[in-house]
This record gives sequence, C-alpha cells and structure tokens, in this order.
Amino acid sequence: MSQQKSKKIRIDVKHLTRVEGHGNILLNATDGRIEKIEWQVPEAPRFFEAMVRGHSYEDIQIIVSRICGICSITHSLAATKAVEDALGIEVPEQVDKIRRLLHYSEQLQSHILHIGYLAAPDFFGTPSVVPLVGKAEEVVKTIIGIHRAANNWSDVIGGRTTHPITILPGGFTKIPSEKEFKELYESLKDTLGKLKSLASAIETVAENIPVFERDTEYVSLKQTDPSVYTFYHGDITSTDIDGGTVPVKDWHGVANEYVSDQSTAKWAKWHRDSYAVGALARFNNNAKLLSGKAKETAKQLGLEQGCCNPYMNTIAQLVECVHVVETSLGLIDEVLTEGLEEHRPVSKARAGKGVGCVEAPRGILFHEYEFDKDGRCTGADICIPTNQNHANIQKDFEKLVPEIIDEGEESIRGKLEMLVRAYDPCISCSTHMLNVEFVK
Amino acid sequence: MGKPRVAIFDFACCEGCQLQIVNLEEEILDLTGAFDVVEWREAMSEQSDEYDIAIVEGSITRPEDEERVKNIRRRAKILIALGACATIGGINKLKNNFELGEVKEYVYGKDSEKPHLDTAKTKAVGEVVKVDYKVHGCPIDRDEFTYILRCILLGKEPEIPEWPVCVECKAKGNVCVWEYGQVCLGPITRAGCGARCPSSGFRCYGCRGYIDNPNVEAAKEVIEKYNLDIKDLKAKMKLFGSGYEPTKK
Amino acid sequence: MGIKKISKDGFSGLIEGLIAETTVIGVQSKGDKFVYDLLGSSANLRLDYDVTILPPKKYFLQPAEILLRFDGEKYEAEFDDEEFVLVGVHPYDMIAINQIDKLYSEDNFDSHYMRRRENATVIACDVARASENVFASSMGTATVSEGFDILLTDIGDFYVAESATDKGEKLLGKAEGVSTAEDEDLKAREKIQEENKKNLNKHKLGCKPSELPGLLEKAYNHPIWEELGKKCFSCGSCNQVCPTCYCFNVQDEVNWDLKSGTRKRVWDGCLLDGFTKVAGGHEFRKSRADRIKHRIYRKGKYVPEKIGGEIACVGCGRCVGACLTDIANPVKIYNRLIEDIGIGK
Amino acid sequence: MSGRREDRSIYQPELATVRDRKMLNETELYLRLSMDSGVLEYKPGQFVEVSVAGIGEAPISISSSPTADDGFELVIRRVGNVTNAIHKLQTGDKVGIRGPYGKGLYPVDEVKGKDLIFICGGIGLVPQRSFIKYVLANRGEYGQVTIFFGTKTVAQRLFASELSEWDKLEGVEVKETVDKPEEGWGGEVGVITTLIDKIDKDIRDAMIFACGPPVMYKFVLLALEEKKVKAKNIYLNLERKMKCGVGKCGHCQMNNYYVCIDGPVFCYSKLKDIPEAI
Ligand SMILES: Cc1cc2nc3c(=O)[nH]c(=O)nc-3n(C[C@H](O)[C@H](O)[C@H](O)COP(=O)(O)OP(=O)(O)OC[C@H]3O[C@@H](n4cnc5c(N)ncnc54)[C@H](O)[C@@H]3O)c2cc1C
Ligand code: SF4
Ligand code: SF4
Ligand code: SF4
Repeated sequence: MSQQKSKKIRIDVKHLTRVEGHGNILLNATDGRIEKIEWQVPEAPRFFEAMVRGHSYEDIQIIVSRICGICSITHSLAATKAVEDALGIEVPEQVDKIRRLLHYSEQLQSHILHIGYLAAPDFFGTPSVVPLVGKAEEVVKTIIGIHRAANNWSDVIGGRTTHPITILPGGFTKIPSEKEFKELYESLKDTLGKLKSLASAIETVAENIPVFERDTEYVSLKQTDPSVYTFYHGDITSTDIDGGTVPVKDWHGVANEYVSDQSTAKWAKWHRDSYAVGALARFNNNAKLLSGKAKETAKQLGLEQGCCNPYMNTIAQLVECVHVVETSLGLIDEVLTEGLEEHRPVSKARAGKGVGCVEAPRGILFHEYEFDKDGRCTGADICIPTNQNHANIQKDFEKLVPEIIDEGEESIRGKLEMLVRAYDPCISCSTHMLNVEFVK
Repeated sequence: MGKPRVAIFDFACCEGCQLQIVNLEEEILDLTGAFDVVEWREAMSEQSDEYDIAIVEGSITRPEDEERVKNIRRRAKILIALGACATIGGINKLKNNFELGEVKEYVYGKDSEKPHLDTAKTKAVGEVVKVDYKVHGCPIDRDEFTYILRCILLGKEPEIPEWPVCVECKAKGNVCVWEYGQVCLGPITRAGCGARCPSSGFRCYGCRGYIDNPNVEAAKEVIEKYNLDIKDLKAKMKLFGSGYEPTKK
Repeated sequence: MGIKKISKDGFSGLIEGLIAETTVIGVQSKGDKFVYDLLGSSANLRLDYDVTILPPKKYFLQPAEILLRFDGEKYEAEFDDEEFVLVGVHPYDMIAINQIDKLYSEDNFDSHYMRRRENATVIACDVARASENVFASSMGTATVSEGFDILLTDIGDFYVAESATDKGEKLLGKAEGVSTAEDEDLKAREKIQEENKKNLNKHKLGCKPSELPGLLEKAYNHPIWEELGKKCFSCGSCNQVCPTCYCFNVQDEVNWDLKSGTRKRVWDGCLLDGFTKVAGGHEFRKSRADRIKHRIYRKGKYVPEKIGGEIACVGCGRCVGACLTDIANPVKIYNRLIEDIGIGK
Repeated sequence: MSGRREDRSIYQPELATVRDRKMLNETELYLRLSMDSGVLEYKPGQFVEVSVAGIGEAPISISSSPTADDGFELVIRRVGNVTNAIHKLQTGDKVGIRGPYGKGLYPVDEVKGKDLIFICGGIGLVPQRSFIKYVLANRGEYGQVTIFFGTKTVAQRLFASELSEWDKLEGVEVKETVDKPEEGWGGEVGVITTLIDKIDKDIRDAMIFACGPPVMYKFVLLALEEKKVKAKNIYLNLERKMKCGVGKCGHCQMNNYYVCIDGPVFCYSKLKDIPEAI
C-alpha cells in the first residue's frame, strides 16, 4: 500500500447505553493494527459483602435484593436458599414450587426486557424502543404485552415486580389465592401465544444477527434428579467437564475471581482464560431438557446445542422464555391440584454457614453467608453472573475486532456494542465482588 | 414554551427505580407525549446536554460522582431525586457504618488500593446538591412517580404524606404484622406506598425514610411490650438511610 | 314488621340466591381474624365471628372514594348506585352506622354516603362470640333495635330473624325454611341478648355512658393527656379502625391531559400530624397530647352533644387492639379519670 | 339542581365567571365573579369554597356586600397550591364555587344603632369589608364606625383608596398602622393594639369586630379588656383548615364547634368556652 496517511480507528464508548449499569468500550487501532482493545467497567462499587455484616439473617434478603433491580427476585431467592442452608431450615414442597414459579417470572421479566427493550432496537435498527413504535408497532405491542404479563406474574407471587416482599426463610408471608393462580394460568397461556408471534417477528430480522464464533467454556447449573432444564436446583456443570458436575458448595473452585485493572467488577476463570454463563450456557448444557414449544422455537430460529456465537444469547433467552412459561403452566396445575396450603414459617437463629446457588437470567449466581449464634451475619461472599462474563467479553473482543477491522469505525462500534448487549450484562450488580477466599 | 426536556441519570444503585419507569408500559407514551425525554442511558442511545428536568437515581459514593451531579444540577431547572438511594442514601448507606478502608479491603482484598476502586462516604443526592422533588421508595411507586410528574406540569406542589405507613395499612384492613412477631417500621415510616409490604404480610423496613416527627419514645414502649431487644429495632432502622439520621436534609 | 325463625339451611339457601343475583358482602375469615369482603359462597360466611378488622363503615364511607369528576370545564358528581347486601353486622357496628347516618344526613345532606346507605340491605346479627377487647356491654351497645333490615340471632339450628323494614320482610319472604318463631325461640333469643348485655365486657367502664360527657367536662386539664401523648406514634390507627370516626381529606388527581380528573375523599384522622395545619405552617392542634384528648372528647362529649346524647364510642374495642403502644383504650382512660376526679358533681 | 336532595352533591361546585381581576399588592389578588346560573345570595361573614379542577379547593371569604348588585368579590392571598392556581385566573375564565357557607355571621340586625369598631389585621380586612360596606350602604341604621387596619409594611396595604374614601364619610373614621414604616408614611407605626390603646373615649357600649392572624387575637383581646369591653360585645372572625366547608370533614373543629358551620364569626362570650379557639 502506497498510501501515506495511516488509517486510525478510535472508539471510546463511555457509559454504553441500553445496558443495566455502566460499561465502556475502548479501541485504538492504526492501519488494522490493534493497539488497545478493552471492555471496562467503571460503575461505582457498592460493597454489599461488607455491608451485610452485622445484620440479622432475616434482613439479608432485603439488603442483597438491592444488588440488582432487574434480577432482584433471583438475588432474594439465592440469599434465602443460602440462609436456609446455613440455619438448617426446611422448605415444604409446595413452597419450593411456588418459589420456582416466582423465579420463572423473573426469567421472563428480565429476558423480555432485554430482548424487547434493549436488544430489539439493534435488530430493527433504531436507537431505542420509542422510535421502534413507529417502525414495528405490532412487535412493540407484543413485547409490552409479554412484559406486563411477566410483571404481573412477579407481582402476584412476590408482592411486587421488583424487590419481592413475600419471601421469608422457610416459606412465604403470603401466597396467591386460588383465583389469582387461575388468572395467572390464563395470562400465561395468552403469553405463550404472544411469544410465538414475537419469535416469528425476530425470525424476519435474524439476518441482522452477526455471524461470529469463538469456542469457549459454558458454565451453568445442571439437575439430574429429576432431570430438568434447571434454573433453581442442581449442581455446577460446564461444557469442559463433559456432563460432569461439581457440588454447589465448591463454587469457589469454579469462579476463580480476580481483580482486573479494567474494572471495578471482578473477573472469573475456570478451565480456560475465561468462561461464559447465561442463557446460551444453560442451553448448551441442557438443551435436550427444554419444553416442547421451546425446542420448536430454537429450531425455528436456528439455535443448536454447541452454538458458540455469543450474539445468539439473545435467541437462547427467547427460547427460555417459551420454556419457563410452558413449564409454569404445568406447575400451576400441580399446585392447584394439590390444594393451596397457607404456611407461615417461623425460623430461629443459630450459627452456621451456607451457600445458595440459582441461575439468574444472566447466568449462574452464588451467595454464601456465615452467621453467629444470634443469626447475625459475620461474613458474606457473592459471585454474580455478569462478573463471570466480563473476561469472556474481553476475549470475544480480541477475536472479533481483527475479523471486522476493515468494516469501518461505525460498523465496528455497532458490532462491539451489540456484542456487549447480547450478554445482557447487569453491571450494577457485578460491581461488588469480593475475595476469592471466604473471609472468616 | 415547548415540552419540558427531561434527562434521566443514574449513580450507585440497582437501577430498579428506572425499571419502574420502563414498567409503566404504554403509559411511557403519555410521558413521552408530555415531556421530551432527551437522555436515558438504560433505555435509549440518544444523549443530550440540554434539559429542563433532571431525574437522578442512585447515591453519590465517589468524589467524581459529586462533580457529575453538581454539573447536572447546574444545567437543570428542576432536579428530581428518584428512589431511596437518591432521596435518603438507601441501602448504600449501610457502608457508612463501617470504616471505609476496611470495607474496601473486605471486598477487594489486596487489590483494594487500586485507584478505580476508590470510594467515599455514601451521600443522598440532597446532601450534595439542592433537590426539588423526591420520589421516595425502594423501588419507587410508579403511580406516585407519574403523579409527581403531572404535578410539576401543573405547577402544583405534590402532596406527599406526612403520616406513617400504618395509616394506609389500617385502611387496607391488614392484620398488623407485629402480631406475627415481625419488627415493623410502619409507625415511623413515611406513607405513600400504600403499605406495600405489610399488605403482603411482610414487615415495613422503612424504605421511604422516616416521617418528619417520629416518636422514638413510643417505639421503645412497643419493643418492651413485645419483649424484644432494642438492638433489633436499631438494626432494622439502619437498613435504609442508615439509621437514626434525619432523612430530610 | 315481624319476628320469624329460619333454619340455617334455609338461610344458606337465601344467601346463595342473593349471591346469584346481587352483590353480597359478608364476614369471612382472614387468617385467624375476620373481615368484611365480597362473598363468593354462603359457606364462607362466618356469623360466629368475634370482630372484624375494619368496621362495615368502609362500605358507606369508603377508604377512598370519588366524589366528582371534572373534564376541564364542568364538575360532575359521582354516585355509587350499586345495590348490595351486607351480612353479619354486629349490634355495636350497627349503632355506629346509625350515628353516622345522622351526622351525614342532618344539616348538609351527604348524598354520596346516604345513597350507599339506601342501596344497602343490612342483615345484622347478635354477637355469638366475644372478641378480645369488646366492651359493648359497658357502652349499652351489645344489642340493637334499629337501622338493620333483618337481625339474626343464632339459637342453634335456627336463626331468629327479626325484619325491621319492608326490604327485610321481602327478603325473608323469598327464603325457604322460614317458620313462626315460637315462644321458646323468642326466649332463647332474649337469653342470648341478655347475656350479651352483660358479657361483651372485656373492659369494664366504671360509670354509665351517659355520665361520660360530665366526666370529661372536668378532665380537660388532667395530666393523663400529656402522659399518653408521650407514647403516641400519631399513627392514626385508632382513627382508621373506628366505626364512628368519619373525618376525611379531599384530594384532586388529574390525568395526563392535565385537564380531566377526579376529586376524591380519603379517610383522615385527627391523630395525624398535619390534620389542622394551614398554609404558612401554623398547626392548630399541634401536640400529640391535645390530639389524643380531642379524640376522646369527640367520642365522649362533642359528637354526643350533636346527636342527642349517644356516646360516639360503641365499645367495639378495635382501637384497643390496633394501638401498638396500648394507649388508645377509651375505658382505661375513662376509668383513670373516674378514679382521679370522680363522677357526680 | 334537581328535585330530590339525594340527587345533589354538597361537594359539587357550580361554575362562576371571572368578571374582573387585579392585583392589590404583591400577594393579594382581587376577583369579581358572577355565578353562571344566577345570583349568589349571601350574608356578610359568609365564605365560599373556590375550586380549581385538579388542584383543589380553598375557603375564601366574600369581601363584597350583599347590597352590591354586580356579582361578588374575593381577595386571595397566594400561599399554596389552590391560591396559586386562583392567581392564574384571567378575566373571562371559569372557576368552581360552592357555598355560600357559614352560619355564625356578623350580627347585622342585632347591632343596629350601635357604634362599631372594626379591627383588621392584614388580609383580615377582606371579610370585614363585606360588613363594612353593608353598614355604609345602610348608613342611617348604625352609629359611629371606626376602622383599624394594620399591616406589616406599607406595601401590604389593601384597598388604600377605598379606605381613604371611607375616612372622608360622615361618622366614619379610618386609622392605619404599619409595623415597619417607610419614608413618607403618614399613619401610625406599631402593631394594631397601639391603635386600641390610643382610643380615648369609652367604648364599653361599642361593638367590636376583629379579624386577623391567630396571634393577633390574644393581644387585641388583652387590649380590649383594658378598655373594659365586655365579651358579648366582641366578635372574632376565625380561620381553620377546611376540607369540606359543610361540617363533615372534621378539620376545622375546635372543641365542639365547627368553624365552617358554627362560624366563621364567633361572639367572644361563646369562644371563652372553647379553649382551642384562641
Ligand atoms: C372561613 C375562611 C375564610 C378565608 N378567607 C380567605 C380570604 O378571603 N382570602 C384568602 O386569601 N384566604 C382566606 N382563607 C385562607 C385560605 O383558605 C387558605 O389560604 C387556603 O385554603 C390555602 O390553600 P392553598 O391550597 O393555597 O394552600 P396549601 O397550603 O397548598 O393548602 C392545602 C390545603 O390545606 C387546606 N388549608 C391550608 N391552609 C388553610 C387555611 N388557612 N384555611 C383553610 N384551609 C387551609 C386547604 O384545604 C388546602 O386545600 C380563609 C380561610 C377560611 C377558613
Ligand atoms: S411498607 Fe415500608 S418498606 Fe415497604 S414499600 Fe412501604 S415504606 Fe417501603
Ligand atoms: S373509640 Fe375504639 S372502641 Fe370506641 S368505637 Fe372507636 S374503635 Fe371502637
Ligand atoms: S393508635 Fe395509638 S399510637 Fe396510633 S395514633 Fe392512636 S393512640 Fe396514637
């Protein structure tokens, strides 16, 4: 090349929009040579693990729910499971079912928020969902309909859509009435139809999903007894251990967290330099266990087990939406057939240590607490899915950018932003990670 | 005058309050009909430096954030603090009960000295800049939020209750959760949420901050009646706005 | 009108029939407490209840009700025209309703309240089980003779049913299992009522209710008000649960067009901060002590002076249980005053 | 309005039209209104509930005399939501009116033939003006009229030219005082009681009407006691928070009296038995 002027690319996205929390993308390249490519998390750290110390086991859930407004139900449930583990509290079968129903509601709430409000504008080429109304009104209506149904679902079980107020160690303060369950059932049936039409709409713009692959490790929960596509129970599995599992209590050996200079959030690695969690990870580990309609949706949108295109995470989320709704119909049936049992749990303080692990919409989540004999928290350790993805995002960047370096700054910027959004990062909740070693 | 221009900003928080704005669903269209939303990072890519009304979510926890919020204040005619983190410091203030260096070290270990992990005492937005309206709660109540917005458009001072949660709780015909042995902060917490938590059988933990004139003497009386330890009450009172500090500044 | 008796099955059938054709509100359980709520089946009706969390007042003076709508130009009053049947009202609550009827119809006729009152068919019932804090016997409110359409008394397999109005008469006429009330039935009813007049008395008032205004006349500067004021949260719970409290606040709300909207009234309480606060911040009854005193005086002196002497506390005991700091019990206050200053001249 | 009383709501405002408006000073707005559906019949001392849709209602005294035939007049001080909204009204605008309310009124007939002294603190002149104008319109039926008017500053005076015209009338005397005088102020200086202290004749048979802020009453009553005026000769015009104006909402209650239906004008001999009144 005889050109004298060097071609410089400078991308500096401060506070990426349409994600939850603050993240920056930095790229410096000259003549196709990459000088710097970084995914940064400058969100203000919030120190939850330190803040819960001294508080009663009863109040832990209230505090840590505030880690994240989008997956507050998941945090509440993980914390409550950990508290129950530490204090040896048993949970009745029906409570467990209703909790799973509540947990499913948040998967739908969060996934549809991401698919519809944060990612869809990328697919349809608008800056946000408001102008999308003009472009694809029916789609927006469908999205709003599903989102409202998801919110009402959380509301009726959790007491409200965000930061649930019915969960106690051992059970619920209040469960929905039979009438409310029946209404919920009808609303979910209707939602299943709406999800179908959303899937068809997404199918029409599927060609806008970038083609990019990078083989990586996918980590999620796996439940064998009974064998279900799990969000709530089970052990840790990974695509790198060939269907094997690691008990949840050994999670420190999985999420080997470390502090990166790029980030106020911590990073994690297991068998390789990085791993991925979230819908695609769950799909890659458990796809065979999906509900019938969810399998159909995966097929319709070309998602196959073993997929390693991170952009497809959004599609995996849509597949999971179908799965949770379809599965919940069955669960509600069961609960109603058994008959509702009001059960107001009483719990007692004691010393102990416990772990609670569930799948947040964005991936596997660990909560661990230790309590003294009065039930006051003496130590805490929380590991959030988005943190486990940060390193993987960085590695994706490093592979992706050379592949697209000739596409021009606009396109590169767009694809990088879209990549980060595909992970649906929940940055505000990822910024309070702690020591890899549990502090005694 | 055209439509007022609104920008939404977030600081340290869970973003659950912004989520409540998203959860308005179709009503967002009413909102965007009455206001020009010119910046809202969580939901849209557009950004702007010009606005009449700034809605600020989250607490101020770093020196650089103090500068940022001051800057926002300079540009906005009206500043609304959105949610407990912004109005009273919220859960983030729990940190202030510890020594800051110790908190950092507890979370980040040997790396805690790295400059990007810096932190300062948590402040409510009103402790740094003047706040014109407060939308209380963790998270905010969607109806109260839009009510306040409409009041601003009408030039009316919103009527935010001066009385405690008990008023709304009793009107709903709830069973008092003290009877279930829960330490409920309803009698001293500002109403306006429709007694959300007690209506779900859960104790009120004070997310809307305390009323202007709480009677702590009476609270002690109740603790004795229920044979509880005053320490329990104090710990619960710390959860939001960290304790006995006045919630209005 | 007349007194009959109705078999319990007949009564259940009557309720089922009513449920099929109109709105029926009845006492039902909520955990280990009782509430008035929309009745879905006669099986849920609990006439053996002790006391409800909120009094039936909430169906006439609703916790929040729309008074008017406006469209930017005109105001249009809004009335509730739905007929309904209210089942299970205890005598003391009936008497409270009768009192508010007077207050809301005399002088300035409150058609919002009175319409609901007219739309209602009230089936009252004698108390079958004394609640933890009831002191109706002390207040002379353990039985009631007017205000209801039908009054039921549970005498075992039957209810004695007294109809006091045409509406009541007609309703009973529709029921099956109705027969003449024999002497023994009437005696059984009288026995229950006589017992209630004595036994609904968990807190014993040390004077006749009619002596209360005179007692209060002399108690204005008694130290008790300051003592109680120290322990009061100003939470207004005592106001909110009381069947004879009827103060309200008025609030406007507009829709997004900023023109149309509603004017609502919502329950208020004289114990609350700000109840008497005017623009500029001046508050006429600022101290908690004065507000507690006002509540007791309103029940024991001011309202009685307006409605012909009846005391505006019917002894339901709800405030006793609602007050977290245990200071709202009217009997405790009155008895202390009797002890300190005595009744009589 | 239809036949059955059940069909009408006592909370329903009727529409009135703003015929005239002007600012009397920085915070006080004068409005002349007329009812769209006819004539508002009222007596001196009565008030109306002024309603602004979406904002709320405020009780406001009628400041004109029923002898006037051109609508009715109000004066509104801007202090909060409703009064702010009223200040935005322009000539021709509609506003909601309920009333007139109040049954404890100026004893228009009982005091015929007597000397009358009006003690007005600030905006307290507004309701008194209704009776003053009534008296002046029926001049022959009343004795000597003395009007004391006190404000904090010169700028806060109301109806200044009207006052000086009254002062010129036979048998009428107007005295003004301000707390903080300024250059060129010709009236008295000091709180309103200074005017009472300076009365040099026997006023034991005169009828006294006072209206002003709550703090004013205490001092005025002390000053009148000095002058040996009997309680039965003193009338006070009281103000309380109000939400309904018709004796239901409970906010304006002072002991066993409601300002809205038992007042707003009370004879001091009655008030002596109402500890919460002053
Ligand atoms: C009998 C009577 C006559 C009055 N006459 C006049 C008059 O002629 N001119 C005038 O300027 N003002 C008068 N006032 C006072 C006037 O009613 C209040 O200033 C006004 O209600 C304040 O309402 P706001 O919404 O502007 O203020 P805010 O402080 O926003 O009031 C909120 C609400 O509180 C209540 N409230 C607050 N202050 C008062 C008050 N002082 N009196 C009654 N309710 C109150 C009202 O219900 C009002 O809707 C009179 C008051 C009474 C009781
Ligand atoms: S009840 Fe208390 S904790 Fe719950 S929303 Fe209301 S103020 Fe917040
Ligand atoms: S004062 Fe108390 S006991 Fe009396 S009627 Fe009211 S709530 Fe019942
Ligand atoms: S219930 Fe008790 S604490 Fe609450 S306002 Fe009434 S007297 Fe005071």
